[in-house]
Amino acid sequence: MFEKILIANRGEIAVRIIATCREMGIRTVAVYSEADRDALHVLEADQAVCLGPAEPMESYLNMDRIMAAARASGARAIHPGYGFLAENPAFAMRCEQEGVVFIGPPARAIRDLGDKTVARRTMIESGVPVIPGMMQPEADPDTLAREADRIGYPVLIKAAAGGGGKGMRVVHSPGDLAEAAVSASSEARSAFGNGAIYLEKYLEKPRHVEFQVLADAHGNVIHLLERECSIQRRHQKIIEETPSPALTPGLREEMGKAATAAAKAAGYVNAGTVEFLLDGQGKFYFLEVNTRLQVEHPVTEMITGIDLVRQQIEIAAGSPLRISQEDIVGRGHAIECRIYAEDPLSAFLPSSGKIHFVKEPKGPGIRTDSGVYSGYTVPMEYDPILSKLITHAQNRSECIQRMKRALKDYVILGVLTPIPFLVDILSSEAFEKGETYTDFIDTHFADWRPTLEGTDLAVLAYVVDTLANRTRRPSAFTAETQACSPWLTLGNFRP
Amino acid sequence: MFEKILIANRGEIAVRIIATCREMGIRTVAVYSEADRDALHVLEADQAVCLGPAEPMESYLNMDRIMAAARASGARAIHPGYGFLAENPAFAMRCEQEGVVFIGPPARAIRDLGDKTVARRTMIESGVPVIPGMMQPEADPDTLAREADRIGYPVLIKAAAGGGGKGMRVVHSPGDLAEAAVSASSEARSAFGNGAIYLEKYLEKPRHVEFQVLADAHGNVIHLLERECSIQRRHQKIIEETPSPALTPGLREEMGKAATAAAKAAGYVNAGTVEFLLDGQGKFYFLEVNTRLQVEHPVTEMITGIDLVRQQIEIAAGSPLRISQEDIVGRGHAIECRIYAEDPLSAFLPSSGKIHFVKEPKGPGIRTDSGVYSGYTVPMEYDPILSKLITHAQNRSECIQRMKRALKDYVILGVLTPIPFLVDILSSEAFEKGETYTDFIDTHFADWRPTLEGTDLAVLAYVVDTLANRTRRPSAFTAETQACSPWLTLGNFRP
Amino acid sequence: MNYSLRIAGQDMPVEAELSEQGSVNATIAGREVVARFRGISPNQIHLEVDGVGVNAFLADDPLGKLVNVGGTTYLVQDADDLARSGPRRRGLKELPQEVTPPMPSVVVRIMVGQGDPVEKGQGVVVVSAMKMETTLQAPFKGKVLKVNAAEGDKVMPGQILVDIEREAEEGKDTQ
Amino acid sequence: MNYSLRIAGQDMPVEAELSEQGSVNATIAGREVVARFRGISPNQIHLEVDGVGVNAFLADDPLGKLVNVGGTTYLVQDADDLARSGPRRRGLKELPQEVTPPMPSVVVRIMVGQGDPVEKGQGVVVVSAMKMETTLQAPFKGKVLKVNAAEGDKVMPGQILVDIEREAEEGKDTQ
Repeated sequence: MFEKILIANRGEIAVRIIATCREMGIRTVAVYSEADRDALHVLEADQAVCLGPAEPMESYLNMDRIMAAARASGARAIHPGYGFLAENPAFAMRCEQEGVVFIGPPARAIRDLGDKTVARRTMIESGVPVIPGMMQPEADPDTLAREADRIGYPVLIKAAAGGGGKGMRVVHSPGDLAEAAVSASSEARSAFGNGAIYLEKYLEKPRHVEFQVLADAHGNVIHLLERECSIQRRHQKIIEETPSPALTPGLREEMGKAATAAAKAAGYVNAGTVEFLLDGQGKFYFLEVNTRLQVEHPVTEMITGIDLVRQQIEIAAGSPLRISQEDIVGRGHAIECRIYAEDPLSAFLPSSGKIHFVKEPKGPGIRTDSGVYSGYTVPMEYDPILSKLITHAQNRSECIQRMKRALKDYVILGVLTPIPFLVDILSSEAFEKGETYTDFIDTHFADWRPTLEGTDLAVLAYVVDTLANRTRRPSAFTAETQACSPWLTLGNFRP
Repeated sequence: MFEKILIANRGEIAVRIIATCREMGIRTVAVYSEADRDALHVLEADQAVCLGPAEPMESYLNMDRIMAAARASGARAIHPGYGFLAENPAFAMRCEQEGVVFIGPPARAIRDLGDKTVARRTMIESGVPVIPGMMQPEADPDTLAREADRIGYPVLIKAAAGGGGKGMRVVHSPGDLAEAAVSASSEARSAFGNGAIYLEKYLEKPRHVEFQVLADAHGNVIHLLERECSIQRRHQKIIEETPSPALTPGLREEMGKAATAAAKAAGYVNAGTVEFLLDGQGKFYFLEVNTRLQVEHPVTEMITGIDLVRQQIEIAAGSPLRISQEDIVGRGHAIECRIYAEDPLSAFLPSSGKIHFVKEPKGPGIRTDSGVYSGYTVPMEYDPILSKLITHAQNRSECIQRMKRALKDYVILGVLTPIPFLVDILSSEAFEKGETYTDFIDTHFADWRPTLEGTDLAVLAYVVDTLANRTRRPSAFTAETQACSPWLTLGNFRP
Repeated sequence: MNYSLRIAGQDMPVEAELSEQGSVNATIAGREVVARFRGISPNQIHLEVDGVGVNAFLADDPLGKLVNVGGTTYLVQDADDLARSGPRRRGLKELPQEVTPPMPSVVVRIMVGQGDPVEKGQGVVVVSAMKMETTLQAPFKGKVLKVNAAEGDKVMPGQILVDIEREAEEGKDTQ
Repeated sequence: MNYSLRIAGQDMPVEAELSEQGSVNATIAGREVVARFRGISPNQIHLEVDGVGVNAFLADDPLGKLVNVGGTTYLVQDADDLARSGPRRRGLKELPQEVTPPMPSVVVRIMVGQGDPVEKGQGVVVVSAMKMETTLQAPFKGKVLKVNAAEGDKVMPGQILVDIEREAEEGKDTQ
């Protein structure tokens, strides 16, 4: 087993990886940018190496500096987390060449699956159903326009290299195609260092259902059941759950077999996720393979009892899987809510700044994977995910109740979060009925406004706090916080 | 379902019950003594009623005041937690008479099982094996001496009404019997309001293995597997785990059947625990039935995925069990460590005072059931349990690793805790091998001393804190804290 | 004490006094409230209103106090202070009158040049923050006087990225 | 700065200075240490010693600073302060010389009366705290002069519950 692992990431996922490493007796090396000097992953690691300035290309995307940090610290393996270099085949290749173990799939599998047109071809050859669309990335606007006509509007622009909604655009009419393509390509280049895009048919009212797979280096491939991740805003998941309310045992088995077949066809090793779109008739289409640990991996951990990061590390160390498909039985129901620093009232615009106070919810079946703490300043340079709140209970209905209770107990003062929005989604009849399609938010919550039931109590607390002359350690307000405080939004909200 | 439940308890168990009530949409009424005005359960409940002075007989043991609080608040059910009135048949009877649902077994079952001599008789009649001992409580010293001679030393003095090590004494020779009996009887009277004691054979090197049972009012009885609770100091459990390292599948089935048979024989309804002693030959003896929720119930919740408090409330509301014995399959391994305010270097003497700072461990598979917070003062009047730390992992070895990591991340400043002691127990070869007998601590840790590896770092932190002139909000030091600070103990410790 | 507090876009007149240790009498927008309270930590107050316990969590922010009650965080501001400190700051939801980023950002693309005519709502600059792109639109029809930023610049809210000369529109906009 | 600190029963001489912002040079009992540090919260300092990160958690206690490192909490005291403030307080582990409870307690039983002879180690009073009984023993052989408590009394550490006149024993105790 590795003595020391470098974690080439930041935030909650780096903290979560450190937790498993510590339990395995593996020492950890954090890397950080100058903006992340006081980030939680830096505080939690055994060692920390500064990579450079805040810009990702100077730090978390800078392979030279990360490899140098690995050499200098003596780490013999690198866990890439998600995002940044996690799905960059050049980085995986470079690790292989420099004798450092990349805790993820082989470079070739990342490259093949990361290029979604290649991935589509592989799946078609293996008999896995795919969505109608282009087989090649394309930059020329005229070619894109012709392909869009062929596929038929609405079409979806997707980044060949990416995931997580970055570089993705739905286009409903030919007139919007050109600018959307430029914008998507630019976003993809900035996020993944690769601006290649392609088109596919945009399905209406589908569900996003994905299967977690584990494959070892000895040819064993299993799946760890599904996750439904249909609740998305800006094409990015915010609520994930397992089991999916839409899957029958038969469909689950069929999709699980397709997922393991997909992993085998791609020569996959380590943890990965096979994403499908599922339509109302129980037909499913291969979407892509995420060749990394997913943001939403905790819901799978909750219902299977398996530590996916530990599995990743053991697989990377060459160990055969010690679990077989028969060992995988889901227990209960799990839901994850992503807690972003963002304003649910203003198109989910990110909200950076200082977190004056955090209080996490507690109790049976509640887990918080967090990268923040009281006094921490959320930098503007990175993905604005603060934490993930996960609940686990005996069945879906109790799990929803538990999540609502936990969300209401989650206090974050200083940046905006979608917590009241999430509470209202979980309280909605549509969610309770499991009517979770990818257009859920547009359909049910496009005009969401908070109910603001607590204004009298908030005002009362304000005056008590003021009259009782309670003093608090003054926060060091930075100019940046002042300049960009997102509270104006809620402050100016008129019901 | 009940609209409002009164919780006739305090501390971590009251907080834990409130969590489930909130998830079920049930409003909660806390009760508290004058010493507990700022206790966490008071802050978490929807309503709170002051019962009276700190002395338990004036507050948490005062039935008149608790019934009055239920009437005044409109609560139609009372959850007694553990300790206090939880196993008092008169209280359960009074609830029945006054039309308030007691969330626990019927008064008759509490009385029969709470009187351990009656319980023994019931078990003998049902063919459940019992330990040799007296069939009647006895106060007369001469009779006790004769019975001790008949059973054979060493003998165990036990309180007829109690549990949790209260009023329990091991007596190795006739000369010590009389004073031990007086002391045990007095302790039992103070803890349970009943000083009756009896003797039984003291088994050497047994394991304490107990089975959780659930019985509804419709005759359905199931068990939720075992817990091994052999690691005890002062006859009180401090580490519990499930599954037991000593049980084979066959033995588990046999003991589980005995447990459900015992519950059926006693006409049991609601959640209860059948305790056994297990010897090295796989022979087990009925010890007692705890007619309440156990302190260590979370480990069962972790491996079965079932919320026991929810089950208790549903059973009390008259619902039939929705789970059958076949649904109960243990998943992974769970361990609980009890975090007491006590000094592991001084015979585990309780340590009251102000908690200046608390930081709980976090991460996958970690749960903390806590009744304290930063700034809270631990009162001297009650059981010194602060919280319970529970970990869950795929197998015992990973669960131990997780617990050690979590314990090291658990910071409590202001009262002493056994955390370093617990870390050393979990790190010991004997524990890792599962050699967990009830004499574990006497055998392996009687002369425990902390390793104190961090003194240089602690001194360094001290000087940095002082030189950097860091200011903290001054704690309000009470005279009581000053007078009884237990830190002298560690301060004067000489390795 | 009398306060005029602003919360969620509403101004609320409040009269309040601490009648005795641990108790407050208040009139909030005409509604009378009696509550007991105690400080639990620097960031937590426990209130008891009509016999029901409520935890409020507070922090000081440059713009006011942040108060979390029942899962929602509110910004509570002293309206008198706001009046004294000049015109109220513009919120993100209001129609912007300037081309300025809503948060600290990096300029990704500039889509207009000096002298270009622009339509109301036309995208003029794309900025990126926290990995998300936002297109800033022209607030009115007009002509680009000057572009004050270049691609790759880090820009802050309030900074005018593009000066646009407003063109008289028919009707109300000319008034 | 020079300190003499007491930790875990040891006195440690410490020389330390903050050489520049965020760095400390120290000599602890002759061992040289260079560390980087930063304050994370009022109760947390992050240290980097020999390239290894360590979190220390601190709180002020009437007796000194409580410092948690690596899962263990230490009481760190300034030995000079202790010397100035008079004789060191007695620890629980030392042989008590008085019949006084180790923590705030309630008297459960008094097992001796005025004039009774007592043997060293003989139980004289039983007190109860946090539901646990503790028997206080006679610290030496002697005679009970006075009993200062009654059953049910709440008593505090330092309070002498039973005065015992010490009887001369053969040998060392008479010196």
